[in-house]
Amino acid sequence: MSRLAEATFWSATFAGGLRLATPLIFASIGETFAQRSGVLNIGLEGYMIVGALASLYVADPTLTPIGFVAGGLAGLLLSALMVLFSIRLRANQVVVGFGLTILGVGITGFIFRLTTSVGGVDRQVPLPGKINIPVLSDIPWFGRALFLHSWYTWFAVGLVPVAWWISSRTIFGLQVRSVGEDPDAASARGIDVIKVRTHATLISGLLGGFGGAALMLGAVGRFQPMVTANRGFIALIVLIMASWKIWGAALGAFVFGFFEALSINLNNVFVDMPTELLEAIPFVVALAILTVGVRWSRMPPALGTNYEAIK
Amino acid sequence: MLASSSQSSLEEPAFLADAVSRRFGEVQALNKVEFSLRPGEIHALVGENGAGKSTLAKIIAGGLKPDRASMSLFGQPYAPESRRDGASSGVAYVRQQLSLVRGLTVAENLQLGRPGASPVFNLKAAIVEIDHWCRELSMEVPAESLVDDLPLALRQQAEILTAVAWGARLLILDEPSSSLGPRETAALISLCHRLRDEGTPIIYISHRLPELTELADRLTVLRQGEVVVGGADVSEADLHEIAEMMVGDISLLEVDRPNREYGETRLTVDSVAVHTSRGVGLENVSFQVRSGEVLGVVGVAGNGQNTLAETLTGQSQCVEGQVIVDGVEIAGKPRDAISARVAHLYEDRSVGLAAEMSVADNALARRVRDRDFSRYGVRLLSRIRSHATLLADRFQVRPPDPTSKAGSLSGGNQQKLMAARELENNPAVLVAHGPTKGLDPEASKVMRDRCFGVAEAGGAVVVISADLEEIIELADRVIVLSSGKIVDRFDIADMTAARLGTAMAGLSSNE
Amino acid sequence: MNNLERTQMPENAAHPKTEIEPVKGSWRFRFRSAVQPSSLALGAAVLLGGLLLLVFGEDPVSAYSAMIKGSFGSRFAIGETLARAAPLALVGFGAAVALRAGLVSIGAQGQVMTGAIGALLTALLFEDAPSVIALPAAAIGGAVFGMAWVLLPALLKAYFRVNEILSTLLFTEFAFLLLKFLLNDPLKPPSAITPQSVKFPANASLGLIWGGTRFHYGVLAVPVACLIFTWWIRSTRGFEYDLFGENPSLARGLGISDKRVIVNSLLISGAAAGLVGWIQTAGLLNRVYVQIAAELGFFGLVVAFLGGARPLGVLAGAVLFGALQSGGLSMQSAEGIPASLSDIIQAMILLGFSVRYAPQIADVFGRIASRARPKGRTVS
Amino acid sequence: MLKRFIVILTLLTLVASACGSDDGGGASSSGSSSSASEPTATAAPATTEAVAEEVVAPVEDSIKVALLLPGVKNDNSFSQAGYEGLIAAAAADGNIEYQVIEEIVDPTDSLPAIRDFASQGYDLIIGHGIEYVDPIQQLWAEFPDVDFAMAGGILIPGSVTTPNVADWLYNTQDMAWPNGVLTANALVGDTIGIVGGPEFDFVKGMHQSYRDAVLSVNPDVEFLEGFAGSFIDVQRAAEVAQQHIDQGADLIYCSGDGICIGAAQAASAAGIPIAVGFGSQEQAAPDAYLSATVIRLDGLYGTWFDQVRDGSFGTSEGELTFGEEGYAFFPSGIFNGQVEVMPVNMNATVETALPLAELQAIMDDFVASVQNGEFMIPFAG
Repeated sequence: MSRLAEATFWSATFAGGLRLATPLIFASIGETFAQRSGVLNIGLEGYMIVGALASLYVADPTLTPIGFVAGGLAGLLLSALMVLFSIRLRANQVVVGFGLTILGVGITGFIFRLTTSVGGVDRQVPLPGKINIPVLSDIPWFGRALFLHSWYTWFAVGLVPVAWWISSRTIFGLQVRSVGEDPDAASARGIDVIKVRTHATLISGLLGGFGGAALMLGAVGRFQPMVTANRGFIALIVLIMASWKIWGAALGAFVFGFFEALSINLNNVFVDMPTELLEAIPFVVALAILTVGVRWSRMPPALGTNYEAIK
Repeated sequence: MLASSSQSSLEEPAFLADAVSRRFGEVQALNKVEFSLRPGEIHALVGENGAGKSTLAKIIAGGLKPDRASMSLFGQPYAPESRRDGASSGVAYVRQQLSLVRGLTVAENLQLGRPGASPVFNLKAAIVEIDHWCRELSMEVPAESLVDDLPLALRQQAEILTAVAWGARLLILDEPSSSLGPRETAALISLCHRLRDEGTPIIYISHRLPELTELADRLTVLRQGEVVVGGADVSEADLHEIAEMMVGDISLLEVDRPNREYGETRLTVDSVAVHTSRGVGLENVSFQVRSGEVLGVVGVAGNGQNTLAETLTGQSQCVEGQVIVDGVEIAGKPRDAISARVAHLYEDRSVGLAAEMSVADNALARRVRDRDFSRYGVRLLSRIRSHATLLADRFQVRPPDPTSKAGSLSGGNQQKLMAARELENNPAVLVAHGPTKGLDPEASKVMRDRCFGVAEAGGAVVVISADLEEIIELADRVIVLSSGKIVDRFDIADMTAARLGTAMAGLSSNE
Repeated sequence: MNNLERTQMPENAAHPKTEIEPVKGSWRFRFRSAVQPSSLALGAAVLLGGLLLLVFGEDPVSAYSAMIKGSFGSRFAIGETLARAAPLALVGFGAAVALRAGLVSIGAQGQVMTGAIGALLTALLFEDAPSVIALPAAAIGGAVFGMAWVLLPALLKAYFRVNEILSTLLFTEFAFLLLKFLLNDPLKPPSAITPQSVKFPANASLGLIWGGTRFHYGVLAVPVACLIFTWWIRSTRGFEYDLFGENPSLARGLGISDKRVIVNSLLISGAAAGLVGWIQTAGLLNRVYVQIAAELGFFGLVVAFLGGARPLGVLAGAVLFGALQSGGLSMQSAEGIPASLSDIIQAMILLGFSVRYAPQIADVFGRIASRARPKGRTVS
Repeated sequence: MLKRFIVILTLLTLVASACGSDDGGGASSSGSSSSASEPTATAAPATTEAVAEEVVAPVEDSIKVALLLPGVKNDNSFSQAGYEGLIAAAAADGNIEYQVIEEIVDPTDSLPAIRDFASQGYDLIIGHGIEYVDPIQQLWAEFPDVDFAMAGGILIPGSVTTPNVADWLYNTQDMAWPNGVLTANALVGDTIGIVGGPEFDFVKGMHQSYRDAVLSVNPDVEFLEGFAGSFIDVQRAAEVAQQHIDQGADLIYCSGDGICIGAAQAASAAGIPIAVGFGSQEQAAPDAYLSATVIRLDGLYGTWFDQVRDGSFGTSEGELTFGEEGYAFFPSGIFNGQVEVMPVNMNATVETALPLAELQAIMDDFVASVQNGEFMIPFAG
């Protein structure tokens, strides 16, 4: 119990929350774009895992940013299938999303199998060093925990205002939201609904891929089948908590990460408590937020519907 | 006939349309219509439902292509390919059904789809711009509110603001006041004047004549796709005459009216008030309909007709008052209405029928739990089919194939199918909402006969319609609905086109 | 197609632009429009998969033959395919009831888990009772626990309009954590060191229909469920629910309570998923494992979609995926082809079908069934 | 036209693949080692009549072996141990045809997979993981001619061994205790962070053994313990290690699997040593990795191959016998060389209390003391 009174306990938990949230931030922000445009993108897990594999296989130990970009592109490529099947051919979004998750997991497992051998040296990248923010990270108690992170985390955190800016301060962002709100009205205002949805979905693919890449290059370093461990689905849940808001998604991702880190650490505080109970905390929080927040939560009304342009 | 404004203006017209024609299938919606708009004027376009006002407006805005037309805009030949094309030429079309995206703020809507806008959305600039126009036009549109959160009047203002800000040189307002209260309408009128004074000509489409006297400079009356009054000066026009012109010369004598005895009161609506989030509610509505009687409810669409239909069929709950059918209260429960044998011909067939389900299923939807058609909870398909065949025969639904999808039938046959479902067991009360809307003359006749049939069998019939011909043909008595209130009521014998037009246009109120 | 498309719609969605399909048409036309695209989808997926195999140095012919052998090539394979199709079909029927009422629940996964727990707990409760009591009790226990797991999402949807797709996804997570907790401690046999439950009591177990296969009596739940589902579609109540899914405004106008439809149809789907938990435990595995639900819940929903939410369509979809899964496994064991490749092929087939699926296929099956009247010859 | 062509082509492919099934089947098993080297010794002579028949039956000495792995064969861990054991034993035997199937975790899949192998005429099917116990228990009676080897059946109530079923179990305490001795001697500081996969009993048991071992050397050590929740969530495992480090861990012990890679990298970044329960993490953290334990199964598999050939499988003497039926049980431990303590990584650069060479000497002594029976590693329960 006394651990709970220690500042390091909380600072470490905070820092861990941020680390665990990093891939989720990428993925859930990308998904925010897709869902706000009306595309229910269940294939996120697929984008993440292809991103993870591609980032590792392209990454040169000295040039991990290239791997990171490659991860994003791999996610983008898979999301292009979502565009093709769901947006262009108007197939059911849920079915295609599941299909893409299975496809992503299958393809990565297959490539991994083909390219690795027992006893050989696996592909691996060293984890990135921590970027030290000079003055801030010297702050006693919290400095080390809050301001000493890899550049992936910084990138994710830095992406949040950028994504928010794009979503709310560019015409493209307005278009994305308008086609998820009311495709007919948007179309009447001269917006090409299909095109905007395509772009939004590709963004979610790119960011989902980045999420996988951040997980791979920033926290794991070596591929294993299913390495993303359902984080794509968690990102979907994060989005509900967030009421489809960019800041909310980032915050929701952090809340998830924080509670995950907390459940790790509480294990040493409440030794006899089943870990499942601790693991359930973030989901309970999500359900509570979902239920309480439904009044002012605004789901994109056109979410999950396919749109056909009328001539 | 009023003097048509033939005096040629020295100024070049802002917009000129010559011989605009457009056909929809059988219907000639516009026939060689001429229309001119001077710079700096408000030109009202009036006419009853289906006269072709909106068709003309859409053609001017670019949303609809005419079969034939020659148009010019500010002296340039004008042939828009699309709404966007029209918008970039400076023509802004503000519809009844607003085109703002409801989940975005006003400021965001201002920039969404704006031609030539920079890819960066500058919120501050948008707010400044909105404030500017608000001051300029004396509006109070909150820039950062979601459109969804705004009351209707503000939404409309926002839309007009957007149009003006986008650089509209010509504004078309399509029935802008139809769902506004008096105060909002006054605000709208002063807004229009301000716009006109700024030099933006306005084409103003409306039913409501009184506001036109304050608002418009000239008016054009359309009837059945043709111009009956072209560009008359409002200040010189006799509005009552105009109202009559709108309705046209309907001969009441021609109607062959079967003589019916009225029985006891079957439907009582007693000082009913209904509040609804969708559309206009009802206030203090009272009327009674006797057995064998047909009551017509007229009024401009969107004045509470939907709510009335829903209240009579138990789909809306009264806040005050009650609806009684044969002594039984219909307290906002559809099941009550069904068991009291209230039949409902929906205004919108896509609501009244399940288009993806079969004819047989649609024919039985009302009686699905009927013991005759199910045993142990299982529907007896063959019986249901033969029931549908029987009904299809009785109500002349073509083709009489019970297994085809309802949505595959023609409009008239869909209507007959809906009638078959609702009318098969001699309803106590029939609520017929636009029963012949969009039907050809023959199908219309069938539907009207059906309504008479209900009355003849002793039922009480309420016909809600914006189609005056239909009302005249069907109704024994008429009530006029405006903004959810009954503004006039009279026997059909007392009805004149002028009185009806006047009441509908809201010119006078007998109550 | 339109029906299902609309099920995707949130409450206040804008009018979806649904595909216009010809309603009327000759049998030949229907056949062409249904079978051709699906065989194309299947063909394209098979060809692409073959290409992939070739590229990576495997022999596509032997791989596919192993797949076919593993799905239909022997008594065991057929039993296996059916045993795998059964849970998919059951989940599919349940999901189809909800889909027809316009609801997409993706929580079957979690309901299968709780259904398994429920079946096991009930069976343990009736451990000393005769089979006649214990067996149905376990089934009911499974169904009830499956329903319990969807009750809260259903109420949240009916009364607060909380989106059911997302709330059921959350409840799947809860179910998984609950399952892990129970299997790590309370339900685990004392000596076991990995999470699994005690053995399912023999008196409540479902035996095998074909010895030497895994074709167990639980599979018989499928024809029963199929009959019930067919009955449901034929029933007055089912009709009302369909009407609600098809045209909620009309349904309301006819006095059909939307809250009741939402809650009940989700409960039905939960019961079906719970029964899957029961048959997997009592018939197939005899224990509850952490992976008891595998991906049945998700694939079951997919099957419901692909099958056009109709009995024969769902059955056909379930058999297709059952065959793919058991065939995919024997592709691995006979040819050493990694599991991931059979995943890829399954995903491609799924995507291929997603484009032009279902109602037409179901239509054709229905038509064929109604046309294939026995004419003095036996139909195998 | 094109469409029709594709349809026809597809149908042809399907038909062709259905017809050509038989030749495709057996030929291309992935790793058949066909070297004709003479088996070193014919195993113990047949004793019973029943077995004698089997000895006569084989046309040749080649036997077909199937191995089922719960994970991928290069997971650097449990599954890899099984795979490497098979490869090594097959190479030593020289006349083994084998097939390996990976990632069979789902109990729905494992039974048909095993059954598939059994009906394909495999002589020995090795289920390398506790998840295969139930299926094997269901199948052995149906395939009396096939021998089954299961892992951990002794832990599942009601499991039996029979003339065609043997059981094998590694001692978790043997996997954990050496690391405890090593790290207690290497520890600079007083806190050790323990990282586990899922919170399963056998994982917890390993952790307990580890703690006991550390405390037997240095009773003042404090522990932090955390779980990744599964064997796949590498990111969370890395985070567990990081949390321990942030809260003052001076050394990391990771009991797990492939998930330890993240823990190793975190330790490496923090400049503290790490020891691993399963498999080496030298590649991940050459500077911080100290040592690991591995399972060496080639000897056991070799024994089984011989037993399958001479028919003594499942009943051979010298093994523990349980219950009435006789329980053919093969425990694996340091004592019989099936659990091996890997040499201390001499390239490690992290600070240790004792020099690396000294640590190696301590470990050598420890292993010797276990192997010659001086020290009996206690069971942690």
